[in-house]
Amino acid sequence: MKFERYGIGIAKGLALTLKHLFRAPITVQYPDEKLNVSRRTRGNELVWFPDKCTGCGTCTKACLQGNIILVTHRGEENKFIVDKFELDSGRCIFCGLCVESCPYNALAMGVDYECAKYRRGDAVLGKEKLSLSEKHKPSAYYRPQFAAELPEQSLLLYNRKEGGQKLSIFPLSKRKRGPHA
Amino acid sequence: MTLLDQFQLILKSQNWPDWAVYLVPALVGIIIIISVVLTVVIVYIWWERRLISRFQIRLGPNRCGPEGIFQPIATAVKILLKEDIVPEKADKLIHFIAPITVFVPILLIFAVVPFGEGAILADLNVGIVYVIAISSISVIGIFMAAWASGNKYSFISGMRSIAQMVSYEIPVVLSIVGIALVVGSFSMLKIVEAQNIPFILLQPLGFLIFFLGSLAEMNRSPFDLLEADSEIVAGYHIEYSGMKFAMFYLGEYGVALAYAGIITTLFLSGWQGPLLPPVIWFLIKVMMVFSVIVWIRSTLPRFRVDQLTAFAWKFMLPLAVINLVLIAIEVLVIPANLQWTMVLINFGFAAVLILLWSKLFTLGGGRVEV
Amino acid sequence: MPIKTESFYLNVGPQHPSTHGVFRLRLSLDGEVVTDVEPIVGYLHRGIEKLAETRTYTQIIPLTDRLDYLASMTDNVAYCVAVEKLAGIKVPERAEYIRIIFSELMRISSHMMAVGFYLNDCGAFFTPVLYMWREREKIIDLFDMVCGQRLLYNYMRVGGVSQDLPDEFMPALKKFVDEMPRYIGEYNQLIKQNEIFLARSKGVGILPRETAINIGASGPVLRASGVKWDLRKMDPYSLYDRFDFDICTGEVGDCYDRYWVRMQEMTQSLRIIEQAMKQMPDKGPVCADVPQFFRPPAGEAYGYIEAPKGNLGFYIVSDGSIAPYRLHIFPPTLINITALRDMVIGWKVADLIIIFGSMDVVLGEIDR
Amino acid sequence: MTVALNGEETGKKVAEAIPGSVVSGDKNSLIVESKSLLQVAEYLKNTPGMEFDYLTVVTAVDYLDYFEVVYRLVSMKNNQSLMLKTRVFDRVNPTVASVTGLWRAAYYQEREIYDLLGIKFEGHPYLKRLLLWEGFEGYPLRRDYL
Repeated sequence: MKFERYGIGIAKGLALTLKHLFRAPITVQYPDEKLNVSRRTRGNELVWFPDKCTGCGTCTKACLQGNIILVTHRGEENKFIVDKFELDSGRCIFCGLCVESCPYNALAMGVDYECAKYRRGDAVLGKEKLSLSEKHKPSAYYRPQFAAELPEQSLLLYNRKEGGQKLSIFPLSKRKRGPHA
Repeated sequence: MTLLDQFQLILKSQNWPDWAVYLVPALVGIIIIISVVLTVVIVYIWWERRLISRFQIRLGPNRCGPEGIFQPIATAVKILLKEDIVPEKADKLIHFIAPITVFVPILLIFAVVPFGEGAILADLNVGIVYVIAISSISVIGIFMAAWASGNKYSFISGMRSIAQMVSYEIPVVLSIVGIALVVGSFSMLKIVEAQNIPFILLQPLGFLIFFLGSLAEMNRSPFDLLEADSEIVAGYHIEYSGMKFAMFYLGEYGVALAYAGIITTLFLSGWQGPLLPPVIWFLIKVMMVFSVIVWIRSTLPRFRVDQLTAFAWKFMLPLAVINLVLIAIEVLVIPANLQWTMVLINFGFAAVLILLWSKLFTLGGGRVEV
Repeated sequence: MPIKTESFYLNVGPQHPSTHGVFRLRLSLDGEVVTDVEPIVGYLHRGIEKLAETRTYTQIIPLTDRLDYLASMTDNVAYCVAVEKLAGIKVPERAEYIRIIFSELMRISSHMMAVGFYLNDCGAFFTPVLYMWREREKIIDLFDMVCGQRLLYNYMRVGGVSQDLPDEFMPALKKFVDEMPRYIGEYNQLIKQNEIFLARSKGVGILPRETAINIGASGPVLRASGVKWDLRKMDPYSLYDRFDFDICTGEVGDCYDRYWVRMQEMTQSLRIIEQAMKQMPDKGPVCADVPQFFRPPAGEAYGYIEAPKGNLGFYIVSDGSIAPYRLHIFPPTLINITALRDMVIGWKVADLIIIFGSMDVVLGEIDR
Repeated sequence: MTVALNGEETGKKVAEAIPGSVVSGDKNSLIVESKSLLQVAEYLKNTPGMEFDYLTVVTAVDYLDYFEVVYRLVSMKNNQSLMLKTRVFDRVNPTVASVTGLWRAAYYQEREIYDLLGIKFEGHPYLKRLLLWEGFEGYPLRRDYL
């Protein structure tokens, strides 16, 4: 090692860190501030549309975990009627292959990402929990028809101003109480 | 006349017995200093975490209390509640003594740090020598901890600590002698009083050497080889938990505070300053020095152990010696009222010497044939 | 009495801050000088090759995500290239451009992680990592926008990609490409000329050219040793022959060269992305017509691409059924660490850490 | 563009130099006798016009009747590649010569094959299990492993 440049390299680095001292932090204080996830997010808990589902079972074959349980019986006009549609979200890897494989648009990924459960049994989702509801919305992953309903994704690239929460310039004193408090 | 002496005089005039006249003011002083030091250390920990996070465009802890000021207290409570684990293969006694050996000398340093005019516990006439002597003891503590843990990483850290401390004591002492030459005394109070011009201007090279040396002494980046978490995980305190770990943790920041105080005293004209009370000036300067240390930590990578020692012996030691000779000549030749010429000469010499040495010296080491 | 000395054995890992995963190095030390080293891998072995034998060709794609989890997109591409070679599928042009853009974004992101953690190993306390994570976050936002997840993308399909780009993607990508050179300049300002960093990395852990070729090293590790070998130029798969970019090489093959090759490759990747954005057709199919449970003809194929960490290949043997008969993954980083012993002997423990860091190892890929 | 050499033509050249070594060659690959593998490898590495100095993938496939060990050789100088294969018919104690001496790239890959398929590589400097632990029973990547 030689200080051939008389420590100019070190000084340059110090200047850069000093410059960053006056830049706004990029931290997002998660439970208090929430960013909008991507419209195509592969969130937890599939959304299942019972009226569209014909019980063909393509999704069960597409699942690489063998995770979707589908039980049907023949109803009138020789159509399948779904008795049981069950999925263990604790074993699901959220790859989205079942959604892609569904030929009748009867499945969609969910947008939610706060689905921690206290018991493993609660992670097994049945027909009711998978159906569309107020809280349980489909994402636009492979289902572009749902894209318009979802908020725009907040990107760090645009300083997260659009769609997401604004970053204040001096966030030292920023303490908002989130819904968890 | 320090505050302690005045207190003693007051007690004497109240006809207290002799032993009480000496004991009571000393105890009061010690208690005040320890509580001040521990409070400032807690502020330090908070300040470092907040500041380094801003250097790294994050927020840092801001949940506990306003701006996260109680975060170090929460950390301390957490650490104190933890189980005290002693490894089976450890040397139990030394493992127990080591944190104390590290922590106590650091507190002892504050006996001679002048917080304000007369606000000093013991105005020793060899004050700065006392600092050097006492602060070396904690190296033994570190080595004891490293050795007694029976861990291989901490063993490496212990070896590194000895090499590092031995190397950096010498340039540090030599740069202090330069100050003693100008002041004519080792007393901390006299050194502060002598600084009409802060010695950072009068002896820029001495300041540089002392600052880098003290970075090494307090194991701060880029000389934080003892704790190099990417290499030897946590170094000497890898096998410590609970209260004992807290001692190391406080010691680490305590020594940073102590050296920031000494740098302030020696080079930044101590408590002197306009308008504000002396203690406030002192704390402001200490905080500034500490902020620079944090700034350096946030930027620089770490030396390797052979480069570290080579830097001390090949770069800092020769410069320190030349600096000393230079100061000695200047003290002889230049009359005391022409100190500003000395500033100019010293800045010129510092620049020339650094440029010259940057060209001359190489850090040796590298691959060893095995 | 003569002083008796003996070597000092040290286990670095499996739990160690700088082993980048669960990886163990058995060192013997003389003082602090490394005299012998034996890497021990397998702590993250998940048997992906065996699992793949019971999955359909589409179902294997999520498994390949879990190989090099810092560059999942290129893992997907490598696998799909291999299957397409096996089945003789022609990928639509737009899909090829999307693949190239995503591979290059992935390369930037992966190199940022590599360089950032390398600097962290050097002892720069997380600052470079966090600065680089800021830009990586932007890339990941883009990935998230397109394929819905941030780490395990599962975006490539046999014959193309799973979905077309959303409308807001191209402006965002444009903004990223415009901004990025400034940030790369900042990284260089932060550390490139830093004397301590140069002292730590220049001349340390030299991998000579001949050894690099002989051990079969690939990627930045090979190029840093001065070998002009980049599969994107030497054996252009996909549409890489349409782009103008340079192969970045080092001179001596030390840690600094490996760092600097990665930094330069980030710039070159940006060049490729810029060109791809111009050349890309606006409309068109993004996936060839491949049935979900398709059966490639019996036979074998070896598909390989230039992944961020090197030459990543998939050797697939098909027996005509819906699942591959045998799938072998050729992991570049496992091959690269063959040279670890040559590089670290005689250096100190601190150097071992940075030499290992400069190899950019991801254990998900080594252990599979 | 890396030219994949035709196994048939290369096979003829190899058979000329080392008689009795080539089993067959087709468009994609060249299959050689396992006992003369090392000779062929040496020939391919050192002969002008071939100069395969860069070994990439080494793997093995269990075809139940036999094991096929696959080497992909690349020549950086001539920018050409060759798939070299050899077959081992012994299921109990399959043995192939190790090419680690020629290309160290095979070091970990041969250990991995030994680990997962149980093919022994004679002359390998350190043939131990790589991914699985010592004492693991069976070889998981064999098709008859359950």
